[in-house]
Amino acid sequence: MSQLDDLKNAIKGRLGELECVIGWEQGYDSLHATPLFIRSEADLDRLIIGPLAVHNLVTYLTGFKGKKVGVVVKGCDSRSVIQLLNEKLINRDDVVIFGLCCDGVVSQRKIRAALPADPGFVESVEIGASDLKVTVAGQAATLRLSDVLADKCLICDTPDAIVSDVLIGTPHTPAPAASLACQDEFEAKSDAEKFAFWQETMSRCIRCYACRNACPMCVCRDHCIATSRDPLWLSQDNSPAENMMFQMVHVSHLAGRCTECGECERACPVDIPLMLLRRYMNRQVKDVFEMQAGKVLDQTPPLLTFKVQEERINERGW
Amino acid sequence: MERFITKENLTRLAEELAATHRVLAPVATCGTVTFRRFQPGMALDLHSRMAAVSPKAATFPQTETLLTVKSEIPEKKPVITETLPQGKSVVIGCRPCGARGKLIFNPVYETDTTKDPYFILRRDNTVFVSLACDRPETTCFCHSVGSGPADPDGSDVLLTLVGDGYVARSVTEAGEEILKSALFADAGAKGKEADAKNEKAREMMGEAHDYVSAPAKLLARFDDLDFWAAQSAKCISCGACTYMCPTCYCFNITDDDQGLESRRIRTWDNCMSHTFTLEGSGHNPRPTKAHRLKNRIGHKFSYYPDLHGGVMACCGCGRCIKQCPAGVDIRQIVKAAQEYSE
Amino acid sequence: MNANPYLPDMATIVEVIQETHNIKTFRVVINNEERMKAFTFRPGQVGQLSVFGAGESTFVINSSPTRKDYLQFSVMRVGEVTSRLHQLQPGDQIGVRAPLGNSFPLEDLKGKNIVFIGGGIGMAPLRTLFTYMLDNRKDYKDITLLYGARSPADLTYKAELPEWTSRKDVNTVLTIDNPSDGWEHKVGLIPNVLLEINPKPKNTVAITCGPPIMIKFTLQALKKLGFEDENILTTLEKRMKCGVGICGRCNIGTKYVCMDGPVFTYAQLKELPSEL
Amino acid sequence: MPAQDVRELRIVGFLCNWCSYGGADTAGVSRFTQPTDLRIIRVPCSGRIDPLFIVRSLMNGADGVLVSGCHPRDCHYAEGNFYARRRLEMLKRFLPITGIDARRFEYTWVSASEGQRWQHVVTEFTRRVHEFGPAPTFNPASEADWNALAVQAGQGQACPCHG
Repeated sequence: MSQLDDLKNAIKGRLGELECVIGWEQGYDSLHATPLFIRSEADLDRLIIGPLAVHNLVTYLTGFKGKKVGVVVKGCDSRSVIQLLNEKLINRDDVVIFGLCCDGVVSQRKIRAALPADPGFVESVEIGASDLKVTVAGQAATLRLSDVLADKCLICDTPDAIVSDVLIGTPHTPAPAASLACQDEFEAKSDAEKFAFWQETMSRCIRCYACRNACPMCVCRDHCIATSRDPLWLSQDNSPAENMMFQMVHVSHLAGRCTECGECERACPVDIPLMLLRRYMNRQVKDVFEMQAGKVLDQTPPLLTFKVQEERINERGW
Repeated sequence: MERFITKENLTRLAEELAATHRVLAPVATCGTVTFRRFQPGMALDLHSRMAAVSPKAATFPQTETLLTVKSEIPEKKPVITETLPQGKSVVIGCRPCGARGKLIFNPVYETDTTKDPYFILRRDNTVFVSLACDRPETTCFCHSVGSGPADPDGSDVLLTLVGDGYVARSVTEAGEEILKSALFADAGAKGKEADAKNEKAREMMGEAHDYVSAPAKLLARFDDLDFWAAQSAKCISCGACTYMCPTCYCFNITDDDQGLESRRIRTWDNCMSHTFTLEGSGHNPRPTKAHRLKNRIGHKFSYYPDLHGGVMACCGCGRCIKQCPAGVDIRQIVKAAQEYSE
Repeated sequence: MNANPYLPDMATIVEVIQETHNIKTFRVVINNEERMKAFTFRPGQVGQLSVFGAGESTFVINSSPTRKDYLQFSVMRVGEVTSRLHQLQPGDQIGVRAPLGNSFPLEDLKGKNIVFIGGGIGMAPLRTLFTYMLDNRKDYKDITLLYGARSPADLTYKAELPEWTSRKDVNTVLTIDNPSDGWEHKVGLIPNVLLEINPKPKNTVAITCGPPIMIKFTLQALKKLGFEDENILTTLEKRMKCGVGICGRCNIGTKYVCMDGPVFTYAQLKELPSEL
Repeated sequence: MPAQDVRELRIVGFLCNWCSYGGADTAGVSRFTQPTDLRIIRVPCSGRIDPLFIVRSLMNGADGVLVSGCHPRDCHYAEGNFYARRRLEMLKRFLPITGIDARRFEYTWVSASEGQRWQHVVTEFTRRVHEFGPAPTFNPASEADWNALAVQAGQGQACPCHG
């Protein structure tokens, strides 16, 4: 039986006790998936998994407070579950986790760049074991999956769900790259270059807050300080400085909590490379506190605790 | 008037106009295409993909300063200065759907009793040079909302790609002025080719969906919160759809305080945001994303057409579908309401 | 109003009255004398007050058009703008955009019995019409005012209450939710007191404003008393920005509270989708 | 820096009420000469300082931000500065990715009795900020700068930053 059939059977067995199970189905065209809220066995027919199932569905969990739901997670998504559990933002008894052993998901941006025409003109998609056959605007193209994998998959060391009630598929032995070339390249730039980069990039931000709302760890939702007038952290003015300020708010509030699922960057309608900021902050957290968010259950987020003697913080004796 | 302009000369034209106008044109950065203030030396990107954000900022900027207030010390007498928009603008290379967006604004921003001077000034001083689409994307549905891939409504000049350039047709007098530039040549027989292309693009769109029953059917679902909860389940309640929409015209007004000077600014607002209708008392008539999505879709496909002669407040560009982080499809939701049976 | 609908008139606060612990009444005069002199409005209409640097909020004009020395607004301190407003003193400058919205159907009310039912700050919009009617007393038949608040301290317009309760040509009934020392008027929730007063629906219009929960039960009481939907008036409140029907947030379906309202009959409300 | 020599810069100081504010006071009472660029904001505890106070200051045009609290283990509220230390360290380490010079921000510990130390800290930090000069503004300052930004934006599809 295929991984999808196994998953469907597993969900079928638990559906009765659940408000719904959150998975994926095909979206508005054959190249895009969209979240699916499975409430009946009939809905199960639409369930899909695979490289197009990009969304981190854990984002929806906090919206079901007090109800028992199921969620299908990839390895990276399961880190978000762990982090939410660690912060007591969801109740373990209220979630049934259908974990996947994931072979990676695509980056729609890389697909867009690799196709001979805009993916908006897609006619058909065939998903193979190691490639995608796409017909777009009458032209056929074969994309190697490894070429269009999301950045997060290239450095992924948790392809299999690390917390689950049911684990579907064959576990992997991950062999992640040590770092991403794009990240290294950017970090090597001078302060002035980086500053100019963000000025330019933030001038195309429209502050739609898709990055925030797609984030599984942004649990304040309707009560975000970004939209508060009192205290006033941000002006409504859509200037680069205010837009950047919001990103600083987002990164700060995610310090030691970001599970690097990449949803903020994926959600951005104007393709702002937000993960440059997130990955950098996460590395600082790892260097100083020797931990990564969402990897270990029952771990306190580093900024909610302290040590009297911090081994890795220089006390700056001046 | 019908003329022809090569791709190269179109860039030249943009450069020429940039001397006297604020030119907005699609420009590629970081794998995305957005409308930018065009400067000589920049490359136009009319074809790689439709701009992520619509060109509505040309007539309705994301931030518009309505007035500035200066407080004089010690009398504390504030002096108000009205800051009406100045100068002329040209949008080059938007799609017909993008240019059409402002038509939806008209009956709201300019009525017998109320005239919004900021929008009206910008609208009357902006020329839209649109490019007809040669094939539909999977998210396009302009033909279902009374438009089409070569719809001239809202544009001043309509370009159609033919060979290494564009057949340019003026739609308005302002457009005719643009075509007087020496950069344009005689279109010759290319006009016929353009017609054939536009016709073919229209055919490729397939059958249009009929939205005539949508206003009544959506209203019938108003109190059915279960329906809206199901339709909004995957929505993450962000503002990507509203901010990229050519027709979404709702705004916020806030004061930006800088000591003795403050600016009253009008900014794009988003009906999917909790604060949109949050009242001072803490009461919110639209407390959940289900309520808010209901209003967003109701406004476009029910309330607006009811008030304004059946015209949908949508130009079918599909940005809200394509750019939605969760893949919410407005077409499906309206259809679900239309096909709903008790 | 200016040709630019967003441009406020500068105005001076001439008097501030502390009504309750969180409600102040501001009396305001537009600086431009001619514009102040020419200023006309109808009871029920609202205005936008600006505290520059903080923003704008909507309040009903609660002075009567028959008393033209100033415009009066009562403001409950709940948010950013109202907090800043509460800090202002006589002589301070604010911006005014008014009048906005529709008004009470004065012509239709002539020759009718009127029952006012106000709760808490909901008395503000009623005060306009009430004082207008006192100034044109002969045009109306019996006038009843039922005004309730949580406690005596929460009653606004205390300076006017003695006049209102002592006048022979109106029947003023005051009520508070719970008994309080020294309170000489009624005790009880507004809808219950209304049933007790038992106004006759014939040739009578009921006009009510107050918190949503009070409105809900008051409407039920009025129906019980036999009032027709067309003869019940209320005024609504929504978050507003432009005040001229453009910014798109105060709508209930196709109706914009800033343009089609704030005054609605119960019959009209029933026609609207339920989103209050 | 004395105001007569060079133009003063805008340096914002967040000082805890119990130690560093006292330390600054001690320095003043003892008449230790200090540069005048620092504008002090007194907070109850370094633990009260949201790192975003610092970011907001920098984004609003501060040329430098100095935070000072009680020495670790000496917090008036027992552990406020332990939390502060973690937060401030994270911010300090994070700033480089934004292109904001991290040396424009510094945090340190000064007790109420350390007037001399306060003098040293504030003099050193002010000298350092003066070395860098005024901070660049994030929003382009002029129409020409905005135009330059637009040209920079038009560099085409090639972008090394993400996939």
